[in-house]
Amino acid sequence: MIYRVKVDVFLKDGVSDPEGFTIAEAAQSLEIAPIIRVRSGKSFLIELDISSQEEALAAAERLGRELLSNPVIEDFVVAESVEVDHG
Amino acid sequence: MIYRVKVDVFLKDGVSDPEGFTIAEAAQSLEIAPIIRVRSGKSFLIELDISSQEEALAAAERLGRELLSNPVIEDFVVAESVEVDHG
Amino acid sequence: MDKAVGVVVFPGTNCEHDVVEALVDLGVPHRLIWHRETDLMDLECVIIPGGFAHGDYLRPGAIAKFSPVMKAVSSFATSGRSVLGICNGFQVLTEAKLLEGALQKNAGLSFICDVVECEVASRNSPVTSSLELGEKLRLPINHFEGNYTCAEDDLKRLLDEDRIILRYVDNPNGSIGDIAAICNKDRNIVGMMPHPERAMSDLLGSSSGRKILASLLERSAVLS
Amino acid sequence: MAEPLHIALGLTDEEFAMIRSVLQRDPNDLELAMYSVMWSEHCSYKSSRVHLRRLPTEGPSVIMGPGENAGVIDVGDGFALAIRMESHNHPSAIEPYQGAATGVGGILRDIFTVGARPVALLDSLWMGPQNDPKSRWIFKGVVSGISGYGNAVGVPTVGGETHFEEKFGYNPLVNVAAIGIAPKEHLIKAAATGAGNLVVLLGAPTGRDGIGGVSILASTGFGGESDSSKRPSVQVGDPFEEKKLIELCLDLLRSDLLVGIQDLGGAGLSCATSETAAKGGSSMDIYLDKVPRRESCMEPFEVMISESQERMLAIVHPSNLDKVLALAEHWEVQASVVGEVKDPERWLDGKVRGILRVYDHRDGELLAEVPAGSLADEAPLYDRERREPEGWKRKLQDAPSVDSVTEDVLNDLLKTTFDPSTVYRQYDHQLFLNTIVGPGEDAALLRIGAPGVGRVERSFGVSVDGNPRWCVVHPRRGAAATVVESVMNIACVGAKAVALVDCLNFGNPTHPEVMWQLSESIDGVAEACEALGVAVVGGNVSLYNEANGVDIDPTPTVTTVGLSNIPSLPVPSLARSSVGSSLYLIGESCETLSGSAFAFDFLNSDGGNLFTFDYDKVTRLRDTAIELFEHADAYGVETLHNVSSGGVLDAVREISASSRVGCVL
Repeated sequence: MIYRVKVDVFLKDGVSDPEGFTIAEAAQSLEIAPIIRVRSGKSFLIELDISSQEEALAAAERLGRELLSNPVIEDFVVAESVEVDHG
Repeated sequence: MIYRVKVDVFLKDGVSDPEGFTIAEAAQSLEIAPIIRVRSGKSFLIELDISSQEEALAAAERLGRELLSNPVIEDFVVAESVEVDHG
Repeated sequence: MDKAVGVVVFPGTNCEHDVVEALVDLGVPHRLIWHRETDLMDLECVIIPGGFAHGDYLRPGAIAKFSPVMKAVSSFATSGRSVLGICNGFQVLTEAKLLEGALQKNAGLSFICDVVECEVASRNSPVTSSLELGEKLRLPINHFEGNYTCAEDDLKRLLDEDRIILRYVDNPNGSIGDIAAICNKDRNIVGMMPHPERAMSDLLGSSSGRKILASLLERSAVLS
Repeated sequence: MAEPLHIALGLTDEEFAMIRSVLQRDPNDLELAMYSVMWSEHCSYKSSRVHLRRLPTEGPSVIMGPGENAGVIDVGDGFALAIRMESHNHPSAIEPYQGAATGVGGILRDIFTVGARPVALLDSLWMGPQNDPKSRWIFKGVVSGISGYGNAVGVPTVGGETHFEEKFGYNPLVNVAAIGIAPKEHLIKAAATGAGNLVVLLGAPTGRDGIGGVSILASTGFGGESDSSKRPSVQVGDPFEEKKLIELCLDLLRSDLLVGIQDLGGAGLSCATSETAAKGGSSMDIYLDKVPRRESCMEPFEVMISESQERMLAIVHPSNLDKVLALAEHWEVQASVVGEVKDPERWLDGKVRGILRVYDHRDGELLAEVPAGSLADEAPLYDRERREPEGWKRKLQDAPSVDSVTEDVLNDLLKTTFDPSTVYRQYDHQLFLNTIVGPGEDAALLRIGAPGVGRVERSFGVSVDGNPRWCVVHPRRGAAATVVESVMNIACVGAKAVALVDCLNFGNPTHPEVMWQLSESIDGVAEACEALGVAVVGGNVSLYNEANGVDIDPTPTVTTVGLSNIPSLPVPSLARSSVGSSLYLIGESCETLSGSAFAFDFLNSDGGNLFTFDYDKVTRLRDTAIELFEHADAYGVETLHNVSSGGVLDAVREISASSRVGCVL
């Protein structure tokens, strides 16, 4: 079966985020709403050929730790895992 | 009040995603699970000083459309909106 | 003839001085335009040079499009005068919707600084009017996001309306249709990824850029 | 009983006693933190300074030498050239992208802090073998960090070198050099003079970047619970902020609004405040509440030793403050007055000297009171024990010989393993329209000129060089050979060497063999520099390069610069050799294979004694190369290439590859 997992990767708290800072200033200048803070990160949608939800989550966990994030400055979270049928 | 909204930005279907392709190859080589496809994207956590959930979602929608995504090649989705108290 | 060429500067732009040196070399008066300025009416033509406006954060040109100068550039263009966006300038023009399409990461996912061969794909533009169709030019490129892309129907329109100005002979970055430069419908706004200002003398590797800038400036009746 | 705080902070008992005698009391935690970073090896050079004194630093064109933020030489017509080199080895091993990126950011700040517009970057990379995944990850990260930061900040990377060896897998080396051009009247020193002048912090807000070992104070010191936000974080570079900072600082200098300026590097505010005060012979008050912060509830020691990037400390006369703040606003850079310069005062020892005082806010609580010079200049200097390695003399007799080679190794020798263009193609090496000879050649040749400075119809050659194998065989002769190599490289682009900066990458100084290597290498650099009339105008020492007890090979690297004319076309290049041309070998070959790539790679031998030089012959060879380059057309010279590691075979292979021609020897 095919599962689609979503892994979000963000800079650890305390690690300087110049991109987030610059985007916050730009967002503020649009005067849509008072911006307090912006944190910029990456997100990955991964389709896996795997047999169960648990295994999909476990695989996403390993991919997040070993490939998708740099543990020195980034944290990751497995945001979702959904079964997808390629009918 | 302070709300934290999350906006995810992904390349439109059909738009070439060399980054996603390269990550898929790397993920495959780790032999964690058979990888079918990887789509790479961006994610933004934005803290807004705003009075209600609806307004927070509306602001996130505008930020996504006017700033955070390039409609020519990207779609965005307001993934979540959570009240945050800076106690 | 004291009409000057305006060279736009955003925080993070870094090729403005090279463009100025090229203009001085061609004997053309110029003026640097800070991104907060809005009065361009005294200018004959506007160049948006290369660099990393706002550090290329979020997307190259994504933030620059909100600078006050861009409204002025837009109205300047509607007056029919020429606007040339070089590299980061081309990215800013697409983000500001003054040109179709978008510039994505290079196919090889790495920055490229090199001299490549381009060929003139249309003579009907401010930058190629004094060149030959198919003429080969050796032009420096210097970018991470030079992979031009656009929707199928946009590509079709670019082809039908002869608005692809320069093509790469040996595509370095995956651009659709080997596109290196395009112009808008009214043919007065040009976006190009190669750097003509870096090709002004054989001592530095190529003088092909001289023809492009001279053509733009003749077209703007600045070069007396 | 837990170890005393000063030991945990890396200070010895004797050093702690010295501090107590200066303060005539126990230092409080903030003072201890400041001393621990200012008296660290990295900031004080305490294990190497006694030897560095033997380097020749004088020269007819030298304007600023070691001790200043950058070396500066006079290049004529009212222009000066600033040059500096730094290592970022340890940060790059932890986070390769940011380690290399902040290395570029830091070296650039040393250039524009003396008033020069940065015009060129070079990098010297020593990586582990690329079949090892970790070494591959480090190498990829380092190159993208240099490319990402250097390209975005708008300074061309015009040259460098990359080497792969087993030992560097455990401890990679990332040395970065930068060069700037300034009108001589814009040059400025980093001194805080004039009581009443204001101390203005320019640039990025302060966070907990790079606090490292001293962070233990957070848990033991002020009783604050150490939650995750307290953890020290890796320094992150922001090339966009640095680009704005460069334009602001050069604008402030053009408008003559500064009394002095210093960049914030290692030890952050503690270093910038104590060094400028000590240099200016002034006292200085700092008000911590005025320092813009990026994190909440930062403790005083965190603010004073944070190594957040892209920050400068400027000394401004009060009458100029409004103009400075207006320019900062124009260039969209944060500027805040964080202190004031005061007159020197009589200290407890009766001497009149500059005192650094840190308050939580103006007229608030005094948090630290220390003589500025004690922090900045009076770290104890050590002449650590040196010892020639066991059996070294015996190894000198054990010369490698080819007799043991039986099968035909020529094909292996010709196997090219690494194409440097895959690296330098990622660097903008064209910006500012100065690059006549770019990366991929023996050296870079750039026109002298820069935006906002103007242009002179002359050029300078620059090259960064190192060869640890030579130094493994014989540290002194190896270091001398490294200088000769660099001088010959720039001669191949028509430049006569006048100055160099060095980066001394060595192991643990408490190992006597390492101190012997360092001392010998310094003597080797001194010997070659004196013989060839090259002044050492600055340098950096990086020690403790080791992993699980194994020290790296001694790796002194140098960046050499020399002046030249604008060459006429066509300019000689590795890529211009044409079919039918003949190859000439100029100069004499030496008999020994000792220290050669062949000896190390094929004979697995680091024995034998290294070649030495007849410096008169070196000078004549250098001048011959300069003559051939400058009048290449007249002599019919298409290519001029320096034979170095890999010998004639490698030199010919490089020409053949670049010119896409065959060669018959």
